[in-house]
Amino acid sequence: MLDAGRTGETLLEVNNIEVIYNHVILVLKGVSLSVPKGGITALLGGNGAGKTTTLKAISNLLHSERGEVTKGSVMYKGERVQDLDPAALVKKGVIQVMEGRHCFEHLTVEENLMTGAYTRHDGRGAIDADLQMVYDYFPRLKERRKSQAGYTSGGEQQMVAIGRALMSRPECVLLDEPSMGLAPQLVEQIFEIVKSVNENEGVTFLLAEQNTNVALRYAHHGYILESGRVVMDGSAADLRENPDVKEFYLGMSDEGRKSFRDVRSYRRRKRWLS
Amino acid sequence: MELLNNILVKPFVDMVEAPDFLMQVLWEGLVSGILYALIALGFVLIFRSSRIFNFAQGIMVVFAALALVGFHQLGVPAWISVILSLGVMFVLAVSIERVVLRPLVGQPDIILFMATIGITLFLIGFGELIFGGENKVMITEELGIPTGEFIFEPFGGFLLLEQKDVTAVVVAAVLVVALLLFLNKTRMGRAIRALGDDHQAALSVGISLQTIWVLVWFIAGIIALVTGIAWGARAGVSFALEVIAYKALPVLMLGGLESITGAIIGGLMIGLLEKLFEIYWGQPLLGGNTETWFAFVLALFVLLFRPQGLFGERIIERV
Amino acid sequence: MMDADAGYVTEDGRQIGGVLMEMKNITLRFGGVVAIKDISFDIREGEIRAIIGPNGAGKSSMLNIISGFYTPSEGAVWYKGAPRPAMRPYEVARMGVARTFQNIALFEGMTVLDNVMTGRLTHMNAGIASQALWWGKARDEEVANREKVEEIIDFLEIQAIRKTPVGRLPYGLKKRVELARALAAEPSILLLDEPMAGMNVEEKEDMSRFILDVNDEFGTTIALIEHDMGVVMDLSDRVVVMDYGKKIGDGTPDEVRNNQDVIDAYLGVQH
Amino acid sequence: AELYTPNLAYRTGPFAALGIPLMNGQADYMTLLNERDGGIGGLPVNFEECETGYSTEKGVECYEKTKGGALVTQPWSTGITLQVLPKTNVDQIPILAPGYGFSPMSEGGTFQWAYNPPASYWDGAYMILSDIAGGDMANLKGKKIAFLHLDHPFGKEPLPLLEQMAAEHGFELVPIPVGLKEMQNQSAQWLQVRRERPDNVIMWGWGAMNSAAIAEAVKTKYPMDQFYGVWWAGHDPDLAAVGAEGKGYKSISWSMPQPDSALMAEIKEKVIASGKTQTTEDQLNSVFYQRGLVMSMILAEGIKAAQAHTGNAEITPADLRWGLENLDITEEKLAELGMAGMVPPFATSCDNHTGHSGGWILEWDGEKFVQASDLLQADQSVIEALAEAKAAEYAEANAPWPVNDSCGG
Amino acid sequence: MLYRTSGQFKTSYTADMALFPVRQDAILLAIILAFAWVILPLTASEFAFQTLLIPILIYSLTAMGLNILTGYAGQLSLGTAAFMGVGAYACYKLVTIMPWMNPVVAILMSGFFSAGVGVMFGIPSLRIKGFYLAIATLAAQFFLVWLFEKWAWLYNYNASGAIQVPNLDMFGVTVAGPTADSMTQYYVVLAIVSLMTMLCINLTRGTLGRTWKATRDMDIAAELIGINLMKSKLTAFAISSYIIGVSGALFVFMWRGAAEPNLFDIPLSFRILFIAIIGGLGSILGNYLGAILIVGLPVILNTLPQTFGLPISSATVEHLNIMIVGSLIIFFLIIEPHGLARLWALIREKLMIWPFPH
Ligand SMILES: Nc1ncnc2c1ncn2[C@@H]1O[C@H](COP(=O)(O)OP(=O)(O)OP(=O)(O)O)[C@@H](O)[C@H]1O
Ligand SMILES: Nc1ncnc2c1ncn2[C@@H]1O[C@H](COP(=O)(O)OP(=O)(O)OP(=O)(O)O)[C@@H](O)[C@H]1O
Ligand SMILES: CC(C)C[C@H](N)C(=O)O
Ligand SMILES: [Mg+2]
Ligand SMILES: [Mg+2]
Repeated sequence: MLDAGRTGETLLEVNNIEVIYNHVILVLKGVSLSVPKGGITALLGGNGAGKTTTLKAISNLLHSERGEVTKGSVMYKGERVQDLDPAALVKKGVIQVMEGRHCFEHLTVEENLMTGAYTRHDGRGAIDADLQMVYDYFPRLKERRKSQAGYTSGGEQQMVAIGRALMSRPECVLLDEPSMGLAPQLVEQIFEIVKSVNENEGVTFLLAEQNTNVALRYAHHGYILESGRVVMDGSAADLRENPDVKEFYLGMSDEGRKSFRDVRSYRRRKRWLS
Repeated sequence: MELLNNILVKPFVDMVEAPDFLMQVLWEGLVSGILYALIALGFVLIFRSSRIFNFAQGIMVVFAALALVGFHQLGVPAWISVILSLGVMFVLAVSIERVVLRPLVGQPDIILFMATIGITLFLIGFGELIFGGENKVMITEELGIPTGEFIFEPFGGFLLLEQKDVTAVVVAAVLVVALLLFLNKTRMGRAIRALGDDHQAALSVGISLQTIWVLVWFIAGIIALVTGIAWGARAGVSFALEVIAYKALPVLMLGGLESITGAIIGGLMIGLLEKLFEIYWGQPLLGGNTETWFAFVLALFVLLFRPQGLFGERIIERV
Repeated sequence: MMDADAGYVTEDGRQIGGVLMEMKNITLRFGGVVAIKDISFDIREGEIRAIIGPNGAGKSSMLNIISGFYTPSEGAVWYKGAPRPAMRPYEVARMGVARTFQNIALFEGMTVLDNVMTGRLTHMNAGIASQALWWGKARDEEVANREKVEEIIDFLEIQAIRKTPVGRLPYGLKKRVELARALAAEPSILLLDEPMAGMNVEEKEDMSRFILDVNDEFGTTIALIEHDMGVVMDLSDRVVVMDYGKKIGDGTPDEVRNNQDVIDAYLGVQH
Repeated sequence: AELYTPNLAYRTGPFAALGIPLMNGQADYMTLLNERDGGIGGLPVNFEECETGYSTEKGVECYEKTKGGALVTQPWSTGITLQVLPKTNVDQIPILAPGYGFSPMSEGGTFQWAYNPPASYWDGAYMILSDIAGGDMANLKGKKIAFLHLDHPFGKEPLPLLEQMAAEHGFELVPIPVGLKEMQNQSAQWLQVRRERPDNVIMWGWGAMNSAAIAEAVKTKYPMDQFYGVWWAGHDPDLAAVGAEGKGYKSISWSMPQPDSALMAEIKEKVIASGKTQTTEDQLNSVFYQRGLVMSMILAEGIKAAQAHTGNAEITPADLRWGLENLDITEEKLAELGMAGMVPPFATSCDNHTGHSGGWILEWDGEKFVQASDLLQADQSVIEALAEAKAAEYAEANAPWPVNDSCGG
Repeated sequence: MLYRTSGQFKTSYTADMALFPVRQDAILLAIILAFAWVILPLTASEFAFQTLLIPILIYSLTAMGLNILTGYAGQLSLGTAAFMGVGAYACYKLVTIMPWMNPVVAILMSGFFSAGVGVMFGIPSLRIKGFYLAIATLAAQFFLVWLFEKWAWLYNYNASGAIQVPNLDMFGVTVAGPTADSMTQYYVVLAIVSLMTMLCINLTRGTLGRTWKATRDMDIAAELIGINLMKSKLTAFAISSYIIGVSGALFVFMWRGAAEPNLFDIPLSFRILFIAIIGGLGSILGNYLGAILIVGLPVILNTLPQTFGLPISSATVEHLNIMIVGSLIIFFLIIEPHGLARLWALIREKLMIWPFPH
C-alpha cells in the first residue's frame, strides 16, 4: 500500500531546473524530481532549501515574485508546461496550495471555496456536489461558511486553502507546508484528509513539508532538498530508516527520541555534502 | 456675535426664505454628485480587482468623450461612434494590461498608483495630439438624449431641471445596480473581489489576471464613456474636464475604496454638501470657491471617525 | 512544590521566582465573538511558561493582551503585584515586555542588523539635533548599542546575514531574526508566538537551545505558544491549556499531558 | 540676421481653443510680411512660438529660454506679464502685451519696458460701465453689478477700477471668482448670480471659462443683453454653441473684423493659399483671428519705427522700445496697411504706453458679432489718476525700482 | 573590477558604520562634489544654471523631504507642493516684514512654518492609513492653495495676487530678486542643499531613521516593540515638511523669482512624487537621480527637434513631451520599481563581483 504510488506512470517531471530571483539570487541549482501519478510525494528540507521555490516553479507562480526558471524544464503528462500561465495550468489539473494559507480575507469561507471552481465549466450541480464533499471533509468549514476568511483562525484558513484547491477538481495538488502552525490533532486530521482524497479521488500530491515525521508517515516517496539541490531521495520507508534523516529530520538518536533540553551543540555535521 | 449669526442662523433663514432656490441648489448638487460618483465607480471597480488606485480614470473619461466626438466629426453616425469609442476603450484596456499592468504584477500599491499617473500623462499628450486641445461640443442631441428642461414652480419660485441631467441620474442608477449584481452574484464578480485580496492566491486557483484586468478596465472604460457623455453634455468636452476627476478621490475615501454603494452615496453626499456649503457659507463668508477643498476636508473629517470610509471594508489588523 | 510567593525549584534545579505577571479573569470579545472567556493564570519570574491549545483557542489573543495590543473586555493584567493601567503597546514594550509574532512581523525593507537595532530603540534617546549631526550622544549610543546587538547576533549565529535585507531571508532565519530583535530589547519577559512553526527538527533543536540559553543566561521569563508537543513538554516549566476561549488545564507538562480534557480537546493521542 | 520676436503661445490645454485663432492671426501677419516684403526692412521676422499652456510657470521658463536673442517678449497672459515685468527691467527687453497685462503699465515712466496698446483692462472696464450706464455714469446708482472673473491675475486686474467706480457712483459690485479648476463647472457661481439677481454681469473670462459661463447663463435664464464680456470673452464659436439663445450678449472690443479689407485679401492669397499657416477657413472672419492680425501689426509698426529711427534694419531690444513708445497708428496708416476699421487709431508716447484707443461694443445677433455702438472712450482723467497711484505703489513695493521721471506726465 | 572591495577590512563597528564603507564610493563622491562646487559653476551657461543646475538641486531637496515622509516613514503624501507654498509664502512675509533679515536665515526659518502646518495635517495619520491618508494630504493641498489665493495679507495685497521676490542682499551681494546673479544663487542653493543632505543622511541612518522605517514596514509590529507611532509619524511630518518648506522658499527666492498660488497646485506635487519614486523611495541618492531625470528630460526633449531641424510646432513638441514623460515613468517603474537608486545599487553589486555572474 505504501508503495502504491511508485508503480504508476510519472505525472509530473522536473528536470534539472535552475531558478534565479531578481536576476541575481540563484536559489535552485539544478533540481530534478518525478512525481508518480496517484501518489503522495514529499519534498523535505530545511528552511530556505528551496521547497517553495520548486513548487512555484512548477505552478508558474514565480513570475510575480520576480523569479524565473533559467534552466531545465517542467513536464506535466509529458508536455512542457513552463510557458503556460498559472490559470492554464489549473485548467490542466495542477493547483497549488500556497504556503501561509493565502485566503481571500474579505470573502466569506464559502466564497473562498467557490473561487476554487473558477476554471470549471461543468455546471452548478457538479460544483455544489464538490462543495458538499469539501464540507464533508472539513465540517468545521461548514459551520463557519458565512464568516469572512480574514477572521478565521489559522487552522481554519489552512482548511479553506486546501478545500479551495479541491474545488478545482485537480489531478495534482502542490501542497506547501500544510502543517505549519496547526495543532497536532489538526495536522493528523489534515494529512488523513490528504490521504483519503488521494485514495478516494486518485489525486496526486506533491507536498513540501518541514514536519518530516508526519510527512514520511503519509507519503509514498520523498525527496530531500538542501540549499537548492536534491541531496537524497527514496521511498518513504527507506528514508525513515536512514540514520541521517533520523538524526536531522526526525530528531531521533540511536537511543530513541532526544529531549529538546538535551541538545547541547548547535552545529552538527551531516554526512552528505550539500 | 455677528459672525456666529452669519454661520449658524442666517444660512438657514436664507434656505427657508427661498425654498425654490434651495431646491435648485440641491438639484445642482445632486447632479454633480452623480457625476462624481460615476467617476468614482470606475475607480472602485479597478481598485477592487487589483488594489490599483487608478488615477487615470479621469483622463479615461476625457478620452472616451473625445473619441466619441472625434468619430462623429469624421462623419460617423452617432450610435456607430458610440460603438467605435467602446472599441477604443477596449483597445485601451488591453494595451494598459499588456504594457503596464502585466510587468508590474505584485508591485507595491504606490508603484502601481504612479504607473497610472504615467498613463494619465501619456493619454493627455496623446489625446491632445490627435484630438487637439480645443473645447468640443458633446453630440448630445445626435445621441437622442433629450435636451429640453423641466420647469417647476414650487413656492412661487422656479426650479429648472435639465432633461439631460435627469437622464444622467437615471443612467447612473441603472449602471450601479448592474454593477452591484455583477460583482456579488456572478463568478467573474467573485473572481474580481478575490483578486483584490490576494493576487498570488488568485493566480494559484486559476483566476487569470489578464482576463480579469482587461475586463475590469474595459468596464471602467464603459463607465468612463457614460460619464464623459454626461459631463460633456453639461460642460463641453475638453481636457480641463480631467480635473473633476480629483473630486472622485474624496468621494472614494468617504465612501470606502472598495464599495460601489459607497461611491454612490459618497458622491451624492459630497455633491450636495459642497454645493450647500459653497452657496450658504462659502460665498457669503469665505470669498467663494470653497468647492476646491470642501470635499477633501469633509472626507478627512469622516475618516477620522471611520478610517476605512463609510462603506469600506473593515481593515483587518491582526498580528 | 509551588510556594505562592517565593517561587519553586525545578527538577533540573533552577530557582523560579515569585509571580511576575498575572492575568486575572480575562475576557475578550470581538463584536459577538468571545475569543477568551474568563481566564486567569500567572507567569513567574524566570519561568518558561507554555500556552497551548487548538487553533483559534485564543492563544495569540492572550499574548496580544499581555503586550497591550488588545485591551481585555473584562479583567486585567497584573504586573509585579499591581494592576497594569491601560497603556499603549509601546509603553508596555518599554516596561520590558518583548515579543515575536506568529506571522513574522519583521521590517522587510531593512537589513537584519537594522531590524535588530530597532529592538534597542527603547534604550536609545539621543536628541534629534545630535542625530542629525551624528555627533556626541547619538554617535556614542549608536556604537554602544551596536556592540550589544552584535553580541546577540553572535549568540543567535546570524553573523553572516547581518547586512542582508530581511525580505530575502528564508522563513527559519526570519524567525531567528525576530527572536534577535526581541532579545535586543533585553526584556524581562519574552513572549514567543509559535517560534518553531515551519521548522524542521534540526532547526527546532537550535531554537530550543537559544530559548533555553536566553532563559539561563539572562534569566529572562518566557511565555511561549507552540504546537509541537515535544518542544512544549521538554522546554516548559508549566503549561496553560486553552480551548475555544476557556482554560482547560494548567500545570506541569506531566500533569497536562495526562489531563483527559486536554487529550480530548487538543492532543488527540497521548504524547 | 533676422528679427527674433518669439511668442509665448499656447495651443494646448483649456485655454488653447481661444488662444489658437489669435495666435494664428499673429503668425499669419508676420508670414505675410515675410512672404510679401521679405520681412521688415529687409530682415525676415522669426516668429517662433514657445508653448506655455497659459501656465505662468511655463511662461517664465519660455521667457528665460527665449530672452537671449529676443527683441521683445509677448507673454500672452497677464499672469506671465506680471512675473516677467521685473525681469525685463534687468534684461532690458520690452514686453508687448496688446490689450492685456497690468493696466498701470500705461505709466511709461514707471514701467519703462512694458507696453499694452491699444487699450488697457481699465479702459475696457470703464467702457463697459459707460455702456451699461448709457453714457451717464450717474445712472449706475443703485444698480447691482456682478463681476464674474477668472480667479487669476487676469481676472483680478480690473477690480481696483471697478471698486473705485462702485464707491464713486454708488452701485453695488459683487465679485464672483471662478477658480481655474472650476472653469468648466460654474454651477455654484451661477446659482449665486441667480440668488443675487444682479442688474448686469460683467465677465472677465478666458479659455474654457467663457463657453461654460455662456451656457450657464442661458440655462439660468439670465437676460443675455445684460451680460457683458471683456474683449477676450467674445469668441465666435463660444456663442455659436448657444446660437440664438445667446442673442444680446455683448463684448467690448478694440478690434473689429473687416472681412473685405485689403489685408484679408492679401492674407488669403499669400498665406492661406500657400498653406504656410495653421489657420482654418472658418476662423478667417472671426473676431479673434483678425485681432491677432492687429496685434502683430502693432509689433511690426514698432519695429518699423525703430528701424526708421536708428536707420538700421538690425535693431536691438532698446531700439524696439523706442519704436513701441513712438507708435502712431492713424486712420491713414491703417488704410495704407489695408486695415481700415480693424482697430481705432491710437498713438503711444514715453508717458503713455497704452495709447487708449477706445473700443466698440460687439453684440451677438444669434449668428455673429455685430458692431453695436460707436467708438467708446474711457475717461482718462479717472484712469490715469488711478494708474499713477498704483504705479507708484508698485514701484515702492518693489524698491529699488528704476523710475524715469523725464517723461513728465 | 572597479568596485572590487577585497583588501578593505573593517576592524571596528565605528568603521563599519562610516558613511562609505567602500572606498570607491568615497572617491566617486569626491569627484561629484568637485564637479558641483567647482567645475560646473565655471563652465555652465546662464541657460544651464536656470534650466538645469538650480532646479535639479531644489527639486532634489524637495524630493528628499518627501522621501523622508513617504520613502522612510511610509506615509503617502500628495500635498508636497502646498507645503512648498507654505515655505515660500512664509519666506516672503519674513523678508517683507523684516527686510533687514539675512535672506538665507529667512529661508531656513520659513521651514519652521511649513513644519508646523505639516504636523497639523499629519495628525490624522495616527488613525488613517495608506491611500486613505492621501486624503489628508490632498485636503492640505487644495485647502492651502485656496488660502494662498484668498488671504490677501499673504501676498501683501498685490494686485496680481502673486508674490514677487524683491532684491535681497547678503554681505553686500545680491542673492535673490531680479538682479541676482545665477551663479551666486547656485552657490547659495548648493550650500543649503548640501547641508540638508548631510543632515538627512545622518537622520535616516540613525535611531530616527530606523524608527521611521519600522513604522513604514509594519506599524503594528513597530508599536509592539516599543515605538511611539505618534512621535515617529509626527517627527517625520515635521522634518519632511521643514525640508519641503525650505525647498519651497528656495524654489521661489532662488529660482522662479515670483509665484502665484496655483504654482503650488497638484501637478507640482506629482512632479516631486515622480522624482522621489523614480529615484527610489527610501534612498537619499535617488532624489538626485530622479531630479536629474525629471528635470533634464524635458530640456533634452525640447532641444531635440531643433538640433535635428525637425519642423515640429512647439505645441506638438509639448504634447509629445507629455506623452514621452508619461511613458518613461512607466518604463522606469517597470525596469526597476525601486527606482534608479536601486538600479545603481544593483549595478554596483554586479561591478563588485564582476566578472563572475552570480
Ligand atoms: N522573492 C524572493 N526574492 C529573493 N529571494 C527569495 C525569494 N523567495 C525566496 N528566496 C530565497 O530562496 C531561497 C529558497 O526559498 P524557499 O522559500 O523556496 O525555501 P523553502 O524551502 O520553502 O523554505 P521554508 O521551509 O522556510 O519555507 C531562500 O534562501 C530565500 O531567501
Ligand atoms: N482582531 C480580531 N477581530 C475579530 N476576531 C478576532 C480577532 N483576532 C482574533 N479573533 C478571533 O479570536 C479567536 C482566537 O484567535 P487567536 O488568533 O487568538 O487564536 P490562536 O489560539 O492563536 O490560534 P492559532 O493556533 O491558529 O494561531 C479566533 O476565532 C479569531 O478568529
Ligand atoms: C493675454 C490674454 C489673451 C489672456 C488673458 N485674458 C490674460 O490677460 O491673461
Ligand atoms: Mg517554503
Ligand atoms: Mg495564534
